[in-house]
Amino acid sequence: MSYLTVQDLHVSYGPVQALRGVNLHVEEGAIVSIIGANGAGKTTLLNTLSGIVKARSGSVLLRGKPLPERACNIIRAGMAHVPEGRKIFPGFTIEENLMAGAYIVDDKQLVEQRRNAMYARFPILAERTLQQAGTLSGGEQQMLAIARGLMSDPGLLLLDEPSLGLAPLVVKAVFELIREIRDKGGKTILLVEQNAKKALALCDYAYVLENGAIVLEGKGEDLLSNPAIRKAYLGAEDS
Amino acid sequence: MDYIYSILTLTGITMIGVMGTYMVTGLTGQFSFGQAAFMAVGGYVSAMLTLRFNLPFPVVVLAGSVAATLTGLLVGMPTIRLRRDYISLVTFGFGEAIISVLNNSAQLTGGAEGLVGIPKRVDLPLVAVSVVCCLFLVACYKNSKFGRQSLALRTDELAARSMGIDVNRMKLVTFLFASAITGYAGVLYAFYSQYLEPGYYNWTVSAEWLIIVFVGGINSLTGAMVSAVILTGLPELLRFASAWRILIYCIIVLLIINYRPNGIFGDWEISRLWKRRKAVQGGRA
Amino acid sequence: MNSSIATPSTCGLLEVSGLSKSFGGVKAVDGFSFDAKPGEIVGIIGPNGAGKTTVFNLVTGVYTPDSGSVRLDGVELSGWRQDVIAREGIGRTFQNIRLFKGLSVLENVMTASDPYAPYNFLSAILSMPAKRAADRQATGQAREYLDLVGLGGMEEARPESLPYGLQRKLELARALAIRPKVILLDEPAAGLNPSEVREFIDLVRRLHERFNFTIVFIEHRMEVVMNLSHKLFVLSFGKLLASGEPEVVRRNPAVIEAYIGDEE
Amino acid sequence: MLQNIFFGLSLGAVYSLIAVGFALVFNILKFSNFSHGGVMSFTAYAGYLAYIWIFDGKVTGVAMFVAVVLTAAVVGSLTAVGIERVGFRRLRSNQAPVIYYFISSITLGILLENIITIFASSNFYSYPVFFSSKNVDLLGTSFSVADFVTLLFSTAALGALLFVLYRTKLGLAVRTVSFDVNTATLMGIDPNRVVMATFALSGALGGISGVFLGMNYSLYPQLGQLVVKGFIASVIGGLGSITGAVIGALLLGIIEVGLIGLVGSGWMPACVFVIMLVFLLVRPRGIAGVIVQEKA
Amino acid sequence: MRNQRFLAKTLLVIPLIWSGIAMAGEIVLGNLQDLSGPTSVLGNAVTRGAEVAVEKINAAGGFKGDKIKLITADTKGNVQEAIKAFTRLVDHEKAIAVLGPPVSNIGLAIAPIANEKKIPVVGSFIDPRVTVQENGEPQPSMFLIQPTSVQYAEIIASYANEKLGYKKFAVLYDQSNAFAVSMLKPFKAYIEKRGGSVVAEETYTKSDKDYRAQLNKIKGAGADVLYIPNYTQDLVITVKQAKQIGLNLPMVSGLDAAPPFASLVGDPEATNNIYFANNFSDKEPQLAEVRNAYKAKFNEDPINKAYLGYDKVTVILKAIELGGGASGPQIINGLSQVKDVQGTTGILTLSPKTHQPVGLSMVMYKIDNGKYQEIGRYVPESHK
Repeated sequence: MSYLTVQDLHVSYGPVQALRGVNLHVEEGAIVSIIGANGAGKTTLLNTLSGIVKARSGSVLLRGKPLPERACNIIRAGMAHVPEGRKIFPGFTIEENLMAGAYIVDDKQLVEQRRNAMYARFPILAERTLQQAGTLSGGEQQMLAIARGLMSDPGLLLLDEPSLGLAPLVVKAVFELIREIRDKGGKTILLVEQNAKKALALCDYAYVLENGAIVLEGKGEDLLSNPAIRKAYLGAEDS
Repeated sequence: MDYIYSILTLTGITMIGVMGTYMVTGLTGQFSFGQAAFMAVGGYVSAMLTLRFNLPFPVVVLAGSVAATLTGLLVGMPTIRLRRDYISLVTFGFGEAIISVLNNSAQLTGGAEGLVGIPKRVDLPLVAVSVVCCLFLVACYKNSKFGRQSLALRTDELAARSMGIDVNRMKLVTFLFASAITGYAGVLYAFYSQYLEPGYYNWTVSAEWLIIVFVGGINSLTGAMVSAVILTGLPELLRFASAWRILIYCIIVLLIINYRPNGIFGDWEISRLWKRRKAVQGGRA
Repeated sequence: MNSSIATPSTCGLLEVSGLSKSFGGVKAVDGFSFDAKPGEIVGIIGPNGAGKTTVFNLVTGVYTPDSGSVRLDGVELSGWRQDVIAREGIGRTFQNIRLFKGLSVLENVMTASDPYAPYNFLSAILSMPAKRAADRQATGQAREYLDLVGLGGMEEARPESLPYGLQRKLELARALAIRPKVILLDEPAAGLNPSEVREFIDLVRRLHERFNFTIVFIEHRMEVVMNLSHKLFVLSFGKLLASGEPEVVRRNPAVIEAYIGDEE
Repeated sequence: MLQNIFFGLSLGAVYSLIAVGFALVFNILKFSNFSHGGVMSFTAYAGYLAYIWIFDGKVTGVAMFVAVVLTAAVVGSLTAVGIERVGFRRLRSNQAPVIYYFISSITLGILLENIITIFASSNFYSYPVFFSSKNVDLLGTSFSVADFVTLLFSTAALGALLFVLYRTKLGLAVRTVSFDVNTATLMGIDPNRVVMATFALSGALGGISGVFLGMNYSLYPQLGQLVVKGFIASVIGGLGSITGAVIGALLLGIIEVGLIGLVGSGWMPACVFVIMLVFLLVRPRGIAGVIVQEKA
Repeated sequence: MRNQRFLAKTLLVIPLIWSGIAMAGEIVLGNLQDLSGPTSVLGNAVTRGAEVAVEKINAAGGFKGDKIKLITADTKGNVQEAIKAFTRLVDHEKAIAVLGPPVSNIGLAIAPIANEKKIPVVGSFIDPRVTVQENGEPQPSMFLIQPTSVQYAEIIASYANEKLGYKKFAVLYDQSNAFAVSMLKPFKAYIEKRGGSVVAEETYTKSDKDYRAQLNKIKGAGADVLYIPNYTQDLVITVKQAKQIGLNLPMVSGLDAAPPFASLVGDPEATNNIYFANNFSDKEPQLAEVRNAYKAKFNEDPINKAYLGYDKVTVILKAIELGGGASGPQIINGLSQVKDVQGTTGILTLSPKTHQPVGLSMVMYKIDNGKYQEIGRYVPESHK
């Protein structure tokens, strides 16, 4: 069964059409990536899924059910969103950031358990639980953002450009982490990436977004060798 | 009829005072929380010059406005670059400081007991002419390069800078002009009421002027003037409701802020009617 | 292939070298250099977050560079105030259109010439002949610019009521009106639909032919980049990754990797 | 000297309760909430009415004090929540510029003050004496029990607030929203409820301040205009910062008292203005600005 | 736009409809009071006192058959509002006389208009400038029915100096309060003329709520007594804080120390050894009726301003009788002839030269351990 189904999604910012009829499916347990150039509408798509941006038309079904109306309830339906630019709370400690991620969980023991699990998985965070998050390096902040996203134990994790502004070695670590979250954590992952090759190599299935519309889709490894990808990024070969 | 005259006169003076607030808040987006203090400066300086040196009226009018402008320079120079909340604090503090100085220099100003014996030099015709003249000056200012640059920096300081606009200088110029106009309102008030007291100029008056500007329309001189007339007139109309009238006044203001978020007039100006007609005629020609 | 664009002369008009800026320990721009000759159209491209807009902000004085120099016509501009730099002759547009909402379309363009308007405060408040003449002239010029970009007849409209594509054009007209030597366009085609993009490319060409100024632009729409630029600079992680002719640059493996990412 | 510092501190303690209530709302909605003054006046009278109508004859002394303070805190919360509903909810959904919030808050402040004037002003009122009026001498300074209680209670209230802000989920939500509404929403936090909770907290503090003001200065409708001291303190402290507001308030208290000794009370407001001006020029972000900068 | 125009028109039309037209057989008295501003407590008390008077007269068939109509207008404690309100009362409501406010600033502001319109204002504005011009001529339309600040301050000073024997005075007053300031200068002048001295002079302003620093300075100044001519809410703070810092001076004050002051403080130890002068004596028989009527109507004890409100009505009606008619000039004429009229606050005689009461004594009280003790009427030798 399709875990997440997006049908004919249209979004406008005032007069600007940001998404023009996007359709996509995410199977349970899959890593699906959406790739595309700057400004193609990738972030808008994720923001619409998590309710921050209101769609003009179209439908989004999570496990066959429509998403809650209000943005703040969407995480309760089992979908967590790690936003672009990480958006960790810089004045909070690492611990507090994780607590914010577990805001919807009322069971204190459960929260503690998950927190400990995060520290186990991210030893770098465990070392400085009381450090202000703003003082972390970019890669560490990304780890924290992902850990925060996992604190609500979502079925589906939306990741927006996790590689943004990170050095290649760190990017590699982040992608390994994503795979691990799926393999060991059993999460379904929808990944928005600019780093197309990395994303395609990682994912099971991918969509290419251009000017707010899906122009291409297919299995990750199939797209990896498709020359049209290059076109999507660097323009037409022949013009 | 005297009743109507006195209301019209005082409304006219308020209108001129509000023009100052309009310029600072409506044009440059600063938040003047002590605009009434400039009225105090204008009023007291002109009144004291008259009482002590018996200078002719036109001279003291000029002196009052100039004094208010200089005070504006003193306050504005160091602070105009601060961000909005700080400007409100500084102008607020300035207003309180002026009041304390007036209270504390009783030999000169009469202190809290007030200054009496100011001759009556202002009547409705003079105020009416003043309103028209000031309105002309302010409208011209708004319609000149100064007004355009002020409005530009109000909506977007960064973009304004990138157009080559010297933002701080423009804010200061507008602030000074506003001080001068408000100072003039102070002079008119002094020579109409024949009595001055420091307590009159406290921050609640400045706050009331801000309310007037916002109810009129965030960015409309026309709106500010209409709302000055309505909101100073409204309490008069509500006098029959005595104690309830401020309550009603507040509720009306709240309704406008909530349900007409750009104020009554938004950024509409009466001059647009005229402009449009001209454009239509131009089109035909 | 870009034969319609006037050939640039040889000496540099805008010369930026070794530009660096960090925010809270993160190096946003790291020793970036580029230059543009008079009449040249230069594109700056690079992946998201590479620091392109920061470069513009450094050149126009929004931020002060930590190090490096920005020279216009041989005059060092780094460290100068934003409005002074603008008056020296660098105009710009913004990624998220920043028009003056309180002003009409015409007045938006007029603000560009207002800092130079030859009348003083007194003429302004008394609406003296000097002021009226100057304003009339400024109005005339502004109308010309509006006509040029295709906004003639919309002088009295409010900018926020215009369709998006026209807002972009208005921003362009406003930047033109400061009569810049160099004009910086930050993602000028963002949010435009394909036909608008083609129209926009034509418009820029037309304007360039007429004024022959230098254009530096940031863009991710390759159609625009390839059609307009004489020269490309690729920015990645705040550093210059490659530069040169567009066709050459886009075949550069390092550039492709920066954009599309590396494989295992 | 020591005595004067003590006067300054205890005055600052009164200011700090006001300033913190003020700063809380700024923290979330980024505007100076002048309706806080109205809340203080309103609750001061509400506490008095509670004393007259409910508690009189049932409890006395400290118990009465606690009963009155709690009532006022509850009424303050409700009033502030009501204010948010009437004055700011619509503005928020319209995404109105901050300036409108400010205007709305001033109007609401005037409104509340006026309601009191209509219903309660042809006589003066005052709270009963809650504590022994004996003086306590300590280290060469003398202070009253009421003073001591004020200080103690302010500290306790601020402590409780800090506890709520830094140790509870609600506090976490408040701080999260203050940083970024969208990201907070992604965490499952309902911004509307957080804003309401913030107003409730701020109102509770307003209620407590109201009772203190009423207790120390007797009751009259303009009591709440002391909110301007909170305004000054929180700007000096660094807008929106809770600790900054406390420091700013204590500093303001000490400066005011110090200036009375130095230049005399007549020139004090003018001197406060000059000091404020110089301070803002030297440190435009306020005292807590350092922390804000480090965040960036 | 159409809506707005309609709104504007409606707003302009309303006042015309709302024209107050005096009915035949009706005497309209204006009552200009601060109902919503900083001194609203005083203004409301005057209003209620006046209402009691009017109700009583109307219940007894009116004044010579004419019903009395009291129209109250709010000044918001603001002089500009007061000017508007005053002209409205006179022009619009056709008031033939106006009960003035207990606030001198407003008296000063409306004096020129009242003179011009020849409408008498009977008030309790104690600043002598309200009733006497700088050239020594009386303000033609302004009348005062209680001692001026000079008389008042001298009564207190004389009592403190001559009866109580104090020589060294400290003063603490609200510099932004015209009442307090006007009570200060004549006090100092009187004391210094009699060989006394002011050894400490401290001030505060309206927004200050902590006077301990000032009181502490006074503590070290070696004064015999502290003079505090301030509003009630300030006096409450003063005595509480004086006690806190251990300042044990006797104090003298104006009528703001009258009830409910001591009960507001609620601390007998803090309200000890305080002398003050009030307008009326609770023991005097003429008061009882008014007090009972007031209590019955409003369910609270009248404060002294309420009695003054009552007396303002009494004096105006007396003046109509004396002046021979109910027009402004006739009442003004009558007011100058007011002699030995029994008011609740004393026997009133108004001087035609100053429009101020002559030889009006005040009632001295002492507060001992929170208890009020009436000492008796007092008037200094120099006033007789």
